Amino acid sequence: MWNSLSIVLIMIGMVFFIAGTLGLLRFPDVYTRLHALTKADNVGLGFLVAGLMLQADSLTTALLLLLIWVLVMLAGAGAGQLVAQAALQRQHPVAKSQDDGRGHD
Amino acid sequence: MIEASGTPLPWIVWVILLPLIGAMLCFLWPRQGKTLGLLTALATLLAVIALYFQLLDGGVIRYAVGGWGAPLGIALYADGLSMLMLLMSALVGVGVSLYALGYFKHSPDNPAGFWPLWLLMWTGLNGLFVAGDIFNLYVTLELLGLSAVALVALAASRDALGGAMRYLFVSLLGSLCYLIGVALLYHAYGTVDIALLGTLVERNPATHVALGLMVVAMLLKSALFPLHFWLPPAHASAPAPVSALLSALVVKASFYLLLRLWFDVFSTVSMDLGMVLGVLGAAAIVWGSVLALRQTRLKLLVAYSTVAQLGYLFLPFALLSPLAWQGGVYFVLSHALAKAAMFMAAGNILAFGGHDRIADLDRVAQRLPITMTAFCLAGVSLMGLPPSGGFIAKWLLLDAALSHDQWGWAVMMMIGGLLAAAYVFKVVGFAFTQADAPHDAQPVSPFMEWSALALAVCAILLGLNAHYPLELLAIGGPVTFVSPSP
Amino acid sequence: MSTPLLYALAGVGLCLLGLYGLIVYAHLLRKILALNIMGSGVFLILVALARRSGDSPDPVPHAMVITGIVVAVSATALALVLLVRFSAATGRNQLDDDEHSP
Amino acid sequence: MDSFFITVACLLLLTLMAGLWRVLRGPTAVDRMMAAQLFGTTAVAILLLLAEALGQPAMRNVALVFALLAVVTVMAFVHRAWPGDEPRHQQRGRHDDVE
Amino acid sequence: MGAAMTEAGLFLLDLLLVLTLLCLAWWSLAATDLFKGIVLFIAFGLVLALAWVRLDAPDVALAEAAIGAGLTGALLLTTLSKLASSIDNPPAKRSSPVLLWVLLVMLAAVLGYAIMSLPQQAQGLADTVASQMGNSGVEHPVTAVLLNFRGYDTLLEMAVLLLALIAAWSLAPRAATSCEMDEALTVSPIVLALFRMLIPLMILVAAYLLWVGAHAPGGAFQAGSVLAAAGVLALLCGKRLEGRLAGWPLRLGLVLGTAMFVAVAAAVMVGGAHLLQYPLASAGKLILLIEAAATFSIGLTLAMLFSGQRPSRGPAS
Repeated sequence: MWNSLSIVLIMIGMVFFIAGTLGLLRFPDVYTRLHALTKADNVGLGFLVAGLMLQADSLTTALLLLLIWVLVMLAGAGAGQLVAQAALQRQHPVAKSQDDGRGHD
Repeated sequence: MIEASGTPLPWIVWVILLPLIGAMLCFLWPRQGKTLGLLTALATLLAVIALYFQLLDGGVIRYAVGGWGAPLGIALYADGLSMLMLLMSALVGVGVSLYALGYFKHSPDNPAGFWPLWLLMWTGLNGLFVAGDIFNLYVTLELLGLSAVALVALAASRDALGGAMRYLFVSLLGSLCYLIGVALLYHAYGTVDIALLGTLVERNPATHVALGLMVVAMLLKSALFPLHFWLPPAHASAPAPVSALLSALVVKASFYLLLRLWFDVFSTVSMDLGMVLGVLGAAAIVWGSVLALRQTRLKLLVAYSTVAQLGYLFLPFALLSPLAWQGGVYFVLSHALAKAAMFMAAGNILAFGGHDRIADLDRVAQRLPITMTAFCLAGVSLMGLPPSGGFIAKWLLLDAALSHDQWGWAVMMMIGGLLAAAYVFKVVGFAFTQADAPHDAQPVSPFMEWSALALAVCAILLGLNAHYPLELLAIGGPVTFVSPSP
Repeated sequence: MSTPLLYALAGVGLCLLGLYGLIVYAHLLRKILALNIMGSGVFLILVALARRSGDSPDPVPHAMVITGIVVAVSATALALVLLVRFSAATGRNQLDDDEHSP
Repeated sequence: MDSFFITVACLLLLTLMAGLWRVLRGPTAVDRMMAAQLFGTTAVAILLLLAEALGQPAMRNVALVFALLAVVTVMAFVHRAWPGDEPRHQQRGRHDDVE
Repeated sequence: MGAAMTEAGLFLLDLLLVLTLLCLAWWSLAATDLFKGIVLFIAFGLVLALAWVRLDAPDVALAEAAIGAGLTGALLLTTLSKLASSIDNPPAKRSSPVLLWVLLVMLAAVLGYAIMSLPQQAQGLADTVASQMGNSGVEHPVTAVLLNFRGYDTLLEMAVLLLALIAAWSLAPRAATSCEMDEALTVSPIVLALFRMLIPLMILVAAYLLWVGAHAPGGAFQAGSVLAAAGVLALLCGKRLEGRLAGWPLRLGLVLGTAMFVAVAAAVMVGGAHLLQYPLASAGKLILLIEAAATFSIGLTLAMLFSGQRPSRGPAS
C-alpha cells in the first residue's frame, strides 16, 4: 500500500522533472525558462521527497529529507529572484532571446 | 639498523617539524620574519647535524610515525644518501638565508612571503629526503613544488609571473603522473611503503607502467633534456636567493626521488631505461652548454648551465657501476654548492649594476672582488678543475667510463667541461673590462657577498675531503653504490 | 565489465582528456581546468580500484584521495591567483609559445 | 522497489543530460547558469533515490550539502561574473593603474 | 529477479554516469566560451560526486560536493571576471601534431592494459585497517586512516593549504582600493536576508559533519569546506572582516589547524612515544581536537583564498 503510494508520488515528481527540463529546453526567454526551472525544483523534488519519506525507516531520516527539500526550495526561490532581478536590471530581452553577447564584445 | 624509539631525541622528526614551526611563526609575526627565519635555519642545521651523528652511531634509521609501521602507517627512513641530501640542503639553506637578509633589504621584490614560503619549502625538502612511503612522497613533492612556484612569483615581473605559471603547470603535471604510478603500485601490491614494495615488486604490466610514468614525472621535474623547457625562464626570473634554492636543491629533490624509486622500489624490474636516461643526459650536457654560451643575460646563462649540469647526473644510469653512482651523487653535492654560489653572485652583480647583460658588465671584477671570487670559484667547480668538488665528481664518472672502455661517455664529459669553461670565461672576461655604457653602482650588502663566497669555498672544500661524503654514502646505500656490479 | 573496472577506465579517459587539454589549449584558465580534470581522473582510478575488495571498500585510497583533493584545491587556488596577477601584468591570458625569452 | 528507484535515477540522469543542451546552446549566460542550477536539484534527487535503493544513509548528507551550498555559486555568478558588465572592467583598469 | 533487475539498472546507471562525465569533461575543455566551460566544469563536479557515491566512497563524495558546490565554482567565476579579457573564441589552440595523438593513444592503451591486468579481487589494506580500528580512537575507517594511521600525510596536507594561502597573499596586491563586487547591483533585501539566514545553518551543518566524522562519513575537510562556503556567502552578501580582527587574530586563525596538529603530534612524544602516537585512552579526544582546529582553519583559509586579497587593517597593513 505505502509502496504503491510512494511509487505514484515519485512518478509524479519525475513528470515534473521532465517537464522542467522540457521547459528549460523549449521556452523562448530567460524568464519563462526560470519559471520552468522553479517548477522542477519545488514541486518535482517535493513529490519525490514525499514518496521517499514514506519509505523512511526513522523520523530523523524523514526530517532530513524534508530539510533538504526546504533548502532546495529556498535556494531555488532566492536564486530565481536574484537572477530575474539581475537580468531585468541588465535589460535582458523578454520573449525573443538575443544572440550570445559574450562572443562579440 | 636501529628502530629509533623515543628515548634518544628522534631528530628525523625534528628536521621536518622545525622548519614547519618556523614557517608558522614567520607567518604569525611577519615583522620578525628575518630573525625568526634565521633562527629556524640555524636550528634546522643543528637538527640535521644531530641526525648525522645519530646515523653515524647507529646506522640506517627507520622511524614508524604513529607507531603503526608499514604497511598501515607511514615510515620515515634515513640512510647515507638521505643524510647527504639533508646536509646539502642545510648548508645551502643557511647560506641562502644569510644572503636573503641582505637581498630583500634593497630589492623591489616582495619580501613578506619569502621567509614562510622558504621554510615551508625546506619542510618539503627534508620531508622528501626522509620519506619512506611513496604516497607521503607525493605530498612532500606538492609542498615542494607549490612553494617553489610561489617563491618564483615573488619577483612579480612579467617574466617571473610567466615563468612561475609554466613551472606550476609542469610541476602539477609531474605530480599527477607520479600519482598515477602510486595508484597502480598500491592497487597491485596493497602497500605504499618503499621497503615493502621493494620486496614485492615483480615484472608485470602495472609495475612497468608505474615505472614509466614515475620516471617521466621525475625527469620532467628535474628538467632533463628535452623536458627542460620550463627551467630557464623560472630559474632566471626568480629573485636571486630563490634561483639559488631552485637550481641547487629543488631539481635535486626530484633526482633523489628518482634514485630512491630506481633502487629501492624497482630494483628487480628491468633497467633497460638506464641507457635512454644516459643518452638524454649526454644530450642535455651539450645542448644546455651551447645554449648557455649563446645567452646574453647572466642569470639565463647560469640557468642554462643548470640544464647542462643536470645532464651529468643521469650518466650513471647508463654507466651502471658503483663508481659512477658515487660520482653522480658527488655531482649533486658539488653542483648544489657551486650553483647556489653562482646564482648568488649573479644576484649581486644584478643588484650592483641594475642589469645582468653580460656584455655590459662594467669592471665588476674590480669593484665587487668578493663576488667575482665567488663566481670564479663556483666556475672552477662547474668546469671540473681540481681541487674542486666538481673535479672529484667528474673524475669518478670518467674513471667509471674508462674502466669499462666506454669512451663515448668520457668524450661527452670532456666536451661538457670545455663548454663550461667557455661560458664561465665569457662572463669573467666581460667582468674585467670597461663597458661602453658605464653604469652607476648600487651598494651590495656584505651578507650577500660573503655568503656567496662561503658557499663557493664549500664547493672547493668538497674536493679536498672526498672520503667523508663517500663513506657516508656507503651507510645503508643501495648495493650498487658500494659493491661492484655484476 | 565490473563496476570498478568501468570507472577506472573512465578515470584513464579523464586523465587523457586533461592531458590533451593541458597541452593543446593556450588559455591559462583552460589549462587549469584541464589539470583539475586530469586530477579527477587519477582520483577516480584510485577510488574505483579500491572497490575490488568486496562489500566494504578499502578506506586507504579514500583517505589518499581526500588528501589529494585538498592538495588539488590548494594548487588550483594558487594557480588562479597567479593567473589573475599574470593577466593584470601582461594583459594577456596565455604564455608566449616560444620558450626562450629575450 | 529498489529497482524502481534505480530506474527513476537513470531517467533523472537522462533529463540531466538533456538539460546539458541548454548549457551548450545558451544563448545567454543566465540560461547556462540556470541549467546548472537544475542539475544541482537533479543531483540531489538522484542522491536521495540512491540512498534509499543502496541503503547508504551517508548519501543524504551529500544531498544536504548540495542543497545547502547551491546558492553560493549563483550568488558568485550574479555578483562577480555577469558577462558584459562594463562598469566592472573600467574599475578593474583603474585598479591596475594604482598598482 | 529483483536483484537481477537492480544489477542491470545499476549497470545502466554506471554507464550513463561515466558517459556524462566524459562528455562534460570534454565539453568543458573545448567550450568556445570560457564561461560555458566553467559552468560545465561545475556540472562535472556534480556528476563526479554521484560517481563517488556509486563507488561507495561517501567521504570523497562529501568532500567533492562541499568543495565543488561551495568554492570551486565561485572561485573560477571570480577569476574569470578579473581577467584582462574573458574572450577566447574560438579557443586558441596549438596545432595537435600526429605525435601528440600517437602519444595519447599509446598512453591510453598502456594505462588501460595495466589496469585491466590487475587482479579482479584485491583486499588492499581493508583488512589491516579493520583489525586495527579498535586502537584508532574513532569508529570510521576513513577518519582513522586520515587522522591516525596516516595522520602525518594529513599534517603535511594542512601545511600545503597554509602554503597556498601565504602564496596567494604574497601575490595579491595590497588592498588599496576596495575593488569589491557590489557596484551597480542592488539585491533585494529579502533575498539578502534569506541568504544570510543560510549562513548559520551552514555553520551548523559544518559542526555536524565534524562531529559525525568520528563514526560515519564526514570529517575535518568536509566540514571545513562547508564552513568556507558560509564564509564565501558572507563575503558575497557584503560582510567584511572587522578591522581589528584582520591582523594577527586572523593569522592565528589561519595557522591554528596546522599548529594544533603539530602541537599534538609533538606533545605525545613526551612520554617516549613516536610522533602522532596518541595514547589509546585519549586518542578519540585528541583527534577531535585536531579536527576541530583543522575545520576552523580550513574554512577560514578557503574563504580567504576566495576573497583574493589580504584584508587590510587600515592604512599601514
